[in-house]
Amino acid sequence: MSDADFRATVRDWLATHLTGEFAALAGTGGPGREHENIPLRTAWERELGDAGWIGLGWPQANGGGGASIAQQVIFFEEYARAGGPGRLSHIGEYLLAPTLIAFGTEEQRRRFLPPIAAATEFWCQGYSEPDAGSDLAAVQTRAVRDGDVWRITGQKVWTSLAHIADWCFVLARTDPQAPKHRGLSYLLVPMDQPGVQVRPITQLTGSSEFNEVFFDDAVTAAENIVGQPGDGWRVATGTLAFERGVATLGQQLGFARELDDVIGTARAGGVHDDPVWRDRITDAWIGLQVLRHHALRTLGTPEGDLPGVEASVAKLLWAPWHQQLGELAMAVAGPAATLTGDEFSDIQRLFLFTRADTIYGGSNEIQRNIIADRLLGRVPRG
Amino acid sequence: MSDADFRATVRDWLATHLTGEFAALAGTGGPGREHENIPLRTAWERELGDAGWIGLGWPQANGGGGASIAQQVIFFEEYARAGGPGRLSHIGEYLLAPTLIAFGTEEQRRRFLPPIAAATEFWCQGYSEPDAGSDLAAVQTRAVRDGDVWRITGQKVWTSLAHIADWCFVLARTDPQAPKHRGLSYLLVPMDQPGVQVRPITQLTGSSEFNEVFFDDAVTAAENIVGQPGDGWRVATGTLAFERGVATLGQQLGFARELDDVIGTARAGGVHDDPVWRDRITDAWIGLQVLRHHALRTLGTPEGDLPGVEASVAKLLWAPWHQQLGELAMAVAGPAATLTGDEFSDIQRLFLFTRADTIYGGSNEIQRNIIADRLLGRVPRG
Amino acid sequence: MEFGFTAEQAELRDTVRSFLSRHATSARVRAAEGFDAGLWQRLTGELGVAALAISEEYGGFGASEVEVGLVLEEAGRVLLPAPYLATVTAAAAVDGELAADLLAGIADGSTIATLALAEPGVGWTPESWTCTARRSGDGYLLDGVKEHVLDGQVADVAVVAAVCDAEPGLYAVRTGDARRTGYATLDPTRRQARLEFTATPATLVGRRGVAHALDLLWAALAVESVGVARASLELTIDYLKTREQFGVPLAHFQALRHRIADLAVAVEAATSSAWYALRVAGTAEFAVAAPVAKLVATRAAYAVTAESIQLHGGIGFTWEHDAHLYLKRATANQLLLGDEVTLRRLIATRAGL
Amino acid sequence: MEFGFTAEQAELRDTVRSFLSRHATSARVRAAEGFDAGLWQRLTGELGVAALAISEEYGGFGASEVEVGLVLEEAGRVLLPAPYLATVTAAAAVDGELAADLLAGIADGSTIATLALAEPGVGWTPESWTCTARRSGDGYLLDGVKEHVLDGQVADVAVVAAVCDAEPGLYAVRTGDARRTGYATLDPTRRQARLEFTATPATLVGRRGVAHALDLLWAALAVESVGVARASLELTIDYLKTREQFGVPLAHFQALRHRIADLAVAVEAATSSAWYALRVAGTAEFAVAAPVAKLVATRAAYAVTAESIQLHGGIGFTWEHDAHLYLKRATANQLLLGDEVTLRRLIATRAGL
Repeated sequence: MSDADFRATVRDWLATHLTGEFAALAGTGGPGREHENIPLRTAWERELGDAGWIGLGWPQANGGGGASIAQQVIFFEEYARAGGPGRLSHIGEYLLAPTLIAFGTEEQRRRFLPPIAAATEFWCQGYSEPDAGSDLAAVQTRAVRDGDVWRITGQKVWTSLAHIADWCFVLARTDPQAPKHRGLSYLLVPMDQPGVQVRPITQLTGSSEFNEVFFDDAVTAAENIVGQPGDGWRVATGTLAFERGVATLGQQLGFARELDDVIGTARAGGVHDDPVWRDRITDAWIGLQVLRHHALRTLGTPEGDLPGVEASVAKLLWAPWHQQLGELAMAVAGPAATLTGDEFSDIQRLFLFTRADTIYGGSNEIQRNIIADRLLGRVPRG
Repeated sequence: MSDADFRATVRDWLATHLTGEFAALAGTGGPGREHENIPLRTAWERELGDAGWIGLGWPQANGGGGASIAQQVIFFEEYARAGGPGRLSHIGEYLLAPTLIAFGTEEQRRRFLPPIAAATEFWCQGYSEPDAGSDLAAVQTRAVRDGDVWRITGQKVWTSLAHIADWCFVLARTDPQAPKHRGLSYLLVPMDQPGVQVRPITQLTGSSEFNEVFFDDAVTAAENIVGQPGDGWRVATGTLAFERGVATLGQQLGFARELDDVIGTARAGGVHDDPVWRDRITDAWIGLQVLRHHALRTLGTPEGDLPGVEASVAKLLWAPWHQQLGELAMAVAGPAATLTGDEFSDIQRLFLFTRADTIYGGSNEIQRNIIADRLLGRVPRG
Repeated sequence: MEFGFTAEQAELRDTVRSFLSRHATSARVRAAEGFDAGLWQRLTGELGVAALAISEEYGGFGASEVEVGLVLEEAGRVLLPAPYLATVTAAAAVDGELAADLLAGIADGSTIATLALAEPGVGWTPESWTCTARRSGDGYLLDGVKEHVLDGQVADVAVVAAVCDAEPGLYAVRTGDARRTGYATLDPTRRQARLEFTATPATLVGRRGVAHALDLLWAALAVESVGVARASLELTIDYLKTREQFGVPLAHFQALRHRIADLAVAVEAATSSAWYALRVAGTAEFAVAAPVAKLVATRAAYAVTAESIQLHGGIGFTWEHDAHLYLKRATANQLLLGDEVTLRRLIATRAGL
Repeated sequence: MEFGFTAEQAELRDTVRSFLSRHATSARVRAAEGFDAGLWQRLTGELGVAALAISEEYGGFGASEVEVGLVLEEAGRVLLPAPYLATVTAAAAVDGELAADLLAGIADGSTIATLALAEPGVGWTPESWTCTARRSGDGYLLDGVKEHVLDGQVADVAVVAAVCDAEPGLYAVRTGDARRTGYATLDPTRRQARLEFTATPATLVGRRGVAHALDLLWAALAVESVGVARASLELTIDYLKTREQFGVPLAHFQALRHRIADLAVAVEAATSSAWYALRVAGTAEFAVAAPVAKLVATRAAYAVTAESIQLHGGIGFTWEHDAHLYLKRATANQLLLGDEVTLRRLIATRAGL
């Protein structure tokens, strides 16, 4: 199928399916609004899954669509253009699935990929911990092998969508004696069991997308480990790298829509006629072009290559840009941005929520450490 | 005398003395131009000394003018307004003299202060070393007591005016066994001896204000030590603090003149009509107001108080501001700033020379270390 | 110019700080929803802080802007949910001989006042304000709408900028006589209100004009923002000293140390500019020093409070931690009363750049 | 869109880098005063780099902008004192069928060319340019003055933007026929000249107009600036690894490590934008991508080279160290061909913001 035909197919499908009850979903569920409207969004994910849109870029051998990068980009573009809601299955689709494809066993792929593609099982990510901050190697959650199962005890934070997830991929320490990077394992843990408790964190926005997850002697079957015991760091770092990639371009379409809103606000407030504000808005627009140029260039790296510092570069490009967009949005809105109705406005939500962009998923500081380690050699921390 | 009368006195004196052969000095000898016109500027210093303007702020008991801070500021303002040339005696007047007044013996004050006030002896500062960078505690120049003299061997850099100086105050290690901060001593060393060699450093401007100074078994009399052996760190840190103070306000008058030139360039090039450039120029102007507000506030600290981190705060305010002024100046001048005549223009010199502002006299990084030590406690470096 | 504090002034600061640290606790600030009446009563009653700069003939202590500034900075430190800034700027903006009753009420703590300057859509551009006053018997009648009135939901009296016979002036109105709409605000520790006047009875209380009132608000907001910045920086420093990562306290990491140093420098500069403005409040320089202080101090407070959340990491993003309260106050202080671009343009004009 | 390099392209880069590292040494670059004729001869002769993108029918290799970009980036790395950027942008700006001789001369290395666009006082604002061409027999006569002509002091042919009968176009002039004034420059590794034309004989070589020529220069300068930034960053990293302070290598200090990381991110972004522009050189997107690349890449190069001096400390401020040569090239690249504010305004217009 030509790219143009593919685009037409996607567009037609969205036009005919994002209708009826689903029409109400348009524009919901994005960053800062991930808690909204879960039941209807779950139904929508099933709709996507039935049509084969989930796992579009996975190899066909793994039950995926085998779509080219260009086609995946087209899907994101059209999805964004149609105002498709924030995704619930993306953690499984973009983080776990590539990990299983790269590091998992054939049995694991057969067990876990189809329910992701069908949106019958959702996933969450169990990396960050309260006392580890952004430092994965400091993970303290422990897992011990007990016959046919792993028993897991510990606490995770920043766990988005944990309250709806069926499974969690957990980084846990299985060998307390080993050096910090060596003693970790990557476990797949079912959420629906007495040993797992999810507690929402009330954020500075007053809403709760992120959760704390408590594992208290939670269990998972012995075979639910990705890679060997002790491989956890390598597998998890690989997964972090997958966070970028095609999904980045989809994210950028969301950014573009936000920037359009900022420009709209500037026009409505008359600020856009002011050359100084226009200069700043243009600089933000240029920053977004750079994000796109960068995503396109790094997408060109060969398949199967597990990038190291490029994920950190990408994060240090988009997170501060997005945060500054939030600040620009408030400035452009002016004093009106200090007033709220019953809830925060989109601009206020953008501003407040982007404070987290530079913290979660590896803070700016951690990303700089990673890049510096590559360029200047590793040194002791502190 | 009222401040107004004092101002009139200064102004009259300058009007009647900065004339004749000295008229040619107006505007010369500033930062980046310290190498210019030494013989005539030496004569001018004598003229200032004869009139009692050097040491204006020293206590009268030490042969100074005992002038109030307000009067000292007035002197600087009028000196700048009259276009007085860059000073040659300021290292003795503002760095050594306050050190001797605070830490020296009565004999030392009697021996060294009068020739500074008369401009018959010039001083230079022997702190920085090639392998110590901005880290005074890493000073490697050694001094050993040998009967009635100290014998000094080592190398100093960033030594401005060394080629005209009669004396150098040198930080040297006198106890290699002691902890790094403890084994230093503060010595007064005559420059005119076989053991002292001065080599100008050619800077990126192509000119040479700064020098390397080589001490090869140089000698000074045993009594030419300020404080006790091992006190050098405390005495030298005290002297660094004196670099700010009233002299800061004088420096700011120079900055104001430079900013005026930038605004003049902007007006001439039409850039000043552009709201975006006007916004930036205004921000630079505001930055200069802040420097002034800050200098006035910190001047209010009691006499005799040896400020610790306030010198670092002041340096981190003025040095980056000045450096950014250099960048703004180039931007405002536009492509014309890429062309030179036989020598660099004032704007190019400002731009190039301000690269050093954030390095010498304690780099930005060192100043941040000092402030962080105060706020967060000392920790091992590196 | 004198920048030091007298022993009495230092004692005042210590008293206020000690009082607020005991009573304006985080829990109480959060519960107050912008106004803690009990706290306000004790501050104005026991401590008499509203009376400080009011002349003795109206029942005040006859102290200066400096004393008020000390309290404002302390108020900023705890995000005081009480109309101190609003009341003292209103008091400073009026002419004593026209507003003796108002000042006496403020001094004895019975009257909460606030300045009502901005108008919907045009913000802090006095030339665009359209509120009018007209004579009626001994007094005046006011028509128009004022927006972003600080603590307008609890103020008894609003001092309103209005034009009468082409002459701008300040008019006191009982807020009970106006139509008042309280807003929820981004910064939950200081509310705002809209006031609408329809032939509302008013008294002329200020002839010095609205520009001076705006200058006063700028300077007060600057000093308050210094307090916000200092408290947020201290909170962050304490956190870095106690929180460990990679097995050592965060305070050991040079990259974080240097950022703290840069923030401390910004706070020092803001302190200098804010207090400079207060010290020249009675001179012609004030017209430039006040907007400079507002710009510099609110920028520093924003930088500190935003970086505070980053340096706190995840915990700084939670509702339960106070970091976001500081960020929200700093953000509001920056957005209210004129953004940076507007202020720079005004400064350039006033300074003849 | 393809962003990778073919094996042949990677080999070309290696060849050029290896050649330049051996021959374009610091000593030789410093001695060249902006033009090393021997180096240029070998680059165009042995390596044939000027012929890369020229079509085979004019004696070139028929390669693409990508190959030229690879060489430009390498040229930037060593601050090549030779008119490569000038010559290849001139070659790319002309229409083959009008300029066959010129292209053949460039391809065989016998002709140095350069674009002459800017005019005194008005810089890179095509609407303000006043240079005119008029028909005379088979050819044209040119009148006007061009400023900031890169490598104009050594170019054989200038490709000049001029207006003929209200129609802007590009005209080739033998620089020997013009009045030429060479300048000393802030960046000693690339000189500029002023060219004055008084009824100077000229040939029409381009109808695509001057905007495209400017876009080409922007994109080329962007890619070259990436090379400047990368080399300067590597120089700095090497220094931090070897230089010790407080008894440990500077590379151990986290504050410096984080700044290196931020610079590396800026260089990566600049690389992406510069190469994106090259990849879309034949499309409508180029009109926006080229000025974006110029802005982003020269900004990154300035940031890196300025910080390089800071991170080198005292030694970076000396004449003998190369750090200042990189700073001067980066500064010139940023100031030439339109400052940030002008570029942003133009980008906003072209992008319809």
